Amino acid sequence: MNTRRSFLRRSALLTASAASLAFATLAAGPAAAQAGPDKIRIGWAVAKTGPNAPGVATTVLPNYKLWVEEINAAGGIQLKSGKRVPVEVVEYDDRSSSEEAVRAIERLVTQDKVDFILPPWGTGTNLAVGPTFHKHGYPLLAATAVTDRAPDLVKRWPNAFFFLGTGHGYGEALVSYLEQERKAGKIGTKVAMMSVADGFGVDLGGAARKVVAKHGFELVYDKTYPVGTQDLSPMLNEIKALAPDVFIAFSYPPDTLGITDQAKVIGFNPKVFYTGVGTQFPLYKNKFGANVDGVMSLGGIDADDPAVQAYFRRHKEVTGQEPDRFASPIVWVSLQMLQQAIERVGVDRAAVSKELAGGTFDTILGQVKLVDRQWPKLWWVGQWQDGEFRGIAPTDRAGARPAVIPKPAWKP
Amino acid sequence: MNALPSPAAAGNPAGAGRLALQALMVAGLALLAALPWLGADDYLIAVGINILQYGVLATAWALFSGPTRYVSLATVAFFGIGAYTAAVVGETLPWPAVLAVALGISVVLALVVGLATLRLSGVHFVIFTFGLAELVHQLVNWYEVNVTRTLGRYLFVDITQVQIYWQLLALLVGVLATGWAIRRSRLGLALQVIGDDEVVARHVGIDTTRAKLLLFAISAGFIGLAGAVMAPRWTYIDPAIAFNPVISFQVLIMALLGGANRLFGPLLGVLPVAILFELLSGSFPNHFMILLGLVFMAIVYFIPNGLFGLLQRRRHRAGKEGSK
Amino acid sequence: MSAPLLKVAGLTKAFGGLVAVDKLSFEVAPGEVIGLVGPNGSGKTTAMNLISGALRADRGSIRLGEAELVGLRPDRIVRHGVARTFQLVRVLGSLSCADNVAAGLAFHPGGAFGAGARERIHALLARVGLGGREELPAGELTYIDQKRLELARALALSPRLLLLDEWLAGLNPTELREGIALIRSLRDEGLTMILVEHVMEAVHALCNRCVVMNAGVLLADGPTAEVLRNPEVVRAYLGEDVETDDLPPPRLPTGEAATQLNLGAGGQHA
Amino acid sequence: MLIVDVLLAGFTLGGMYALIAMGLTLQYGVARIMNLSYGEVLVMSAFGTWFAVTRLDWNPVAVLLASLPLGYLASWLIYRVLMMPLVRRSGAGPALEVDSILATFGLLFLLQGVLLLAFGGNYYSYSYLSQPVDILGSQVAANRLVVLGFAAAIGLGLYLLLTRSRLGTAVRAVAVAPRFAPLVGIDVWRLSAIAFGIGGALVAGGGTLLSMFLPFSATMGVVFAMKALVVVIMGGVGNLLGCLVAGLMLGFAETLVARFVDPGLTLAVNFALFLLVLLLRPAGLFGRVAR
Repeated sequence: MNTRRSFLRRSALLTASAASLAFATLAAGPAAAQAGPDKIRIGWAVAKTGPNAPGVATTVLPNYKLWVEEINAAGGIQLKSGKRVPVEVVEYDDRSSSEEAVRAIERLVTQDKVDFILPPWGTGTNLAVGPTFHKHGYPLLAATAVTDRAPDLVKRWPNAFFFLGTGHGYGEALVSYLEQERKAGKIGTKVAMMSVADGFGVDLGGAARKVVAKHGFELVYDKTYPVGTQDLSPMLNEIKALAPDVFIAFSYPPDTLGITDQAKVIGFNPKVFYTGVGTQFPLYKNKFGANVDGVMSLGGIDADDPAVQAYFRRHKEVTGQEPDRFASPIVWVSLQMLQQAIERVGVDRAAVSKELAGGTFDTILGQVKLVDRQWPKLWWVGQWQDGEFRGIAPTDRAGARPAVIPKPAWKP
Repeated sequence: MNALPSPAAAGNPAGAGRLALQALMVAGLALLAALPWLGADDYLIAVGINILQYGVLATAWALFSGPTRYVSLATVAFFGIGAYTAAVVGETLPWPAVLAVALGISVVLALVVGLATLRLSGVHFVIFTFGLAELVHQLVNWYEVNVTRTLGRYLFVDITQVQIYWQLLALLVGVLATGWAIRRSRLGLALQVIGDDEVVARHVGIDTTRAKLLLFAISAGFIGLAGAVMAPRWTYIDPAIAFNPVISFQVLIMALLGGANRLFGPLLGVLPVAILFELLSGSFPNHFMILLGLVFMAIVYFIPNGLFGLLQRRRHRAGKEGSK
Repeated sequence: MSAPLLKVAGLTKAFGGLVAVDKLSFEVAPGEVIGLVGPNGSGKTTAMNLISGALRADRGSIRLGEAELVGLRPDRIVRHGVARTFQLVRVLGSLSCADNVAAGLAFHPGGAFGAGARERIHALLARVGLGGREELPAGELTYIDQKRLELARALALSPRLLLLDEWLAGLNPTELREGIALIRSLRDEGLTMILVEHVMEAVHALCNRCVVMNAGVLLADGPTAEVLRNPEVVRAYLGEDVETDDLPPPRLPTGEAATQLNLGAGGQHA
Repeated sequence: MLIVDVLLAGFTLGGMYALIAMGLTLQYGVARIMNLSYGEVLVMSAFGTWFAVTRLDWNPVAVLLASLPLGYLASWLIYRVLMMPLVRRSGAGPALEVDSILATFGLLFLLQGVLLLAFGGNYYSYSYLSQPVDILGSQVAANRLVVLGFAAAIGLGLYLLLTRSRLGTAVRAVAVAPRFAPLVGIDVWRLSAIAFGIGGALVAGGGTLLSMFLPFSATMGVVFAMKALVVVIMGGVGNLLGCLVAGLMLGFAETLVARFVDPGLTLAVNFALFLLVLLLRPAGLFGRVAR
């Protein structure tokens, strides 16, 4: 109790001095004005139900839980004052609806008066809640949004941070990487591409389509399919008949599984076999076992890095499941950054945003410094090798592995 | 809804009650409109938007489906069209023009679809309208992917949350006023007759197709407008967000719960469901679905005729006891 | 005989292989009340459905005055002045008695709606003996009163021709007397009617002429007393049953009517 | 080659659609319950199968033998306990439709909530017989053939049950004329419960079969329920042959369009086909006009 009283007095002093700063950050809630809170309230509204639930359950929620667990196990976030303050969680289900998500964020801000809000899953939802985060001055660490508009959006929303790159980035990087392999004589020029008719597939497919010819490839198949298509075998049969050197599917998790399954069944084994979201999921490896070797996708990780391994281990210990090898580590990095920013500047949201934008952070993926509030150092292409999904491009990045091309044959 | 003054208005004790009710409604409306100035915080406005949105949708839905008993799941087709229209032209046209375009497209679609489908009945119509909404979703999707080559549109317009709230409130007043007027018109009587017995309707000289079509279009127009009004709230709109079939189901459930055959019935369903959703999802984010399911079933088993029916029976009973 | 009000010529309707009405021709003069009689399944109700537009004729013509009715929708035919009741009574059960009549008044050129209709609604209800029941839901009326209400609704259409399909069936002797008196008063006002009727007492009392059908074809057409003595007509009535029309089975109403399983006036189909 | 590809794909997809719709057509056609929680039962069975296969090392075919009777029992209970009060209250009149929509909507939430609690929102999948089988030069996954075979067997068994047994005759009588069935001594409610149960057995079997070749998640039930509803309505309510034909039509339409037109239009074509059929035949392919 004694310590508490002195602490209160100190915080009152700090409050007074902070008040002069506070008027600059009108949007910051009352909690932010206290420099030394007893706890930090963290809120999130993510899809526990509806079509987005699988994405949340794979990539987002386990990381959030792990983060809270680790912080509180250590006694809390250590503020500048040296005091450790635990985090307290308020969570909602956005039911995979943009409208529910917006309202839940309003609720977290105005009713629950949380100090920070962790973002929802997916491009659409992150963009839907963007204006609300912006209005109330909360930093939005969009770690699962892939949008070509990210460079514009950071200008519009000064508290928004984009970690997962643009569709354009992935599409173009993939093709220009493949050009290197073509020039090395490992693959021919025929590319077959299929993409899911959703923001993700359209962005990545569109980017790839634009640059295919420039990099000396020929697009022999280029079709989209609707979300929720249950049988992709007609497309794959047709593609197999075209005998492409490179097969690219910008697909979603259930399709990724279906495509791989069907390719294996009909013995479609191009030199480069690339599938979309879901390839990096633990589920993928569990289902296909050794057959995953050689499959490419977006994302990846330097799995030999001890920090990454430690993260994998902790994730599995605490949540009972392995993280995916694409967005999971990035979500984790964003959380590490948020924690470090709070440790450095406290719970003042404007200061935290500023720190996130300009600071350098020590994460499981090394030193991270955002550029224009976006993270440029992504793994654009990865490949399953020896039971791990490893980054292969950009090839000059530390930890990049040479790709295995051609892909090994499917095993029965 | 009667050609004759209804019994309640004819000077018996309930007539005074109705007058009081009307006064109360006007007062309530004024209060709702002033809410943003009375220090309601953003969350309260957000909840208000949610309730108003479903209020407009459910009331508009019941305009058509209540009297005709054609259960439509096409709500989201029109809602999505409205939202998508706003996303397409929202940054280029002035806002009233955006609303007009959304209204126009919804009404035209409703007329075309209505001509083809209103001869279906019962569950066939239900599933047909569900299929219709999905078809519209798929076609918009295909068009965006293959023609415009971008999926997902960004809508940045300077419309604040409070402005959306007011627009929805105006829309709700509009849809209620329309419903009120229809109920007092020949069209209203025609629909009641159609809902009771379509064969008889034709044999008393009602052009049933025209009546149904007209109402379907009016209902669709309001739903489309609601979609357009809501669109700026989400910044990013893709077909999956605009044409989320959950909206159709939620509207259906709310309207049925409240009582689709009364003008204020759907509203009566919207309030508890929306508030219930809000309370449950806040207090029990992990058991939300289970609790919601249980509450739903409890409603079906214990409040069989909709909340409006329940209230009416209460009043009935009270009236009877009073006269003893 | 003056120019006929209704002129049916060569009217034919088949359901699949069964010809329910076969080249039927007859005329009805203005102010005339004719009985359309015949055994069950002889095509009487089908003929009524054809005239009122519930069914569409395969061939033939139905002229009301100058207007050709074949091919018109029921709501158009109503506007030409044809009203009907249904064999199995069809009141609008969820609406009040007043609204049932209002429905008859509102949708034709000579009709009325709203305040202007009130007096006529009261008058029509009083006329059929339902005065004072304006606000009672029609579904709560007895079967007989529902029939009265249906008649009031048909009269609200201000018809030139009224089709009554077994309107007097199932009444007790007192009710029957009242019913006959009611129809007679309509006749006395000059309303043209076709009665499909099995109650011979009523046919004798109301109709000066009868058209007899059997197995879809016209069997006899002439003064009532004469026609009903016709040996062929007698044989048709007493002889073997003819198969029933291939009409959709009726919706079963509640109450006593549930035992009436003969043909209906067309179900919910278009 | 191409033809065999298309035929195989069309049959497996269409057969799957028909299979998941058959149970629903019984539940809706006979028991008059518009069961919105249908898809949840399907997904529950898929999860049960996943559990038995991956944790208890059962063979999926053995699971199928268990899921059929379990599905029957569970659905029979749902009908007796949950639906019976509604049926009694409405006297099987039009109110039953609204009531059953609302009640099964609640049940949908309840079941999905339980699934989410137990399994979370993740995708689940296991591998079973995903080896290629060569048929006339076309490769098809063995698991799909197994599914197709069982779907055909179950469909045929059901057809025989309905046409060759006393029970089946009674069930059909209830489907065609629920109000007249009591006149010939049929206990409509008991039969409705049985039909609802058989429908449940079919959907549980369908869930097990589906899990053999499709990934699934707790939130996917609605997708299947809606697909099943479309097939049921398109084929004509209560008509098994209609289910089969409508399912195959949709399956083939999807396959043909994917192969020869544009895969992006598969779902659009499916719904367009459905709408077209309803416009031409308002009661579905094999349905009688509502009377």
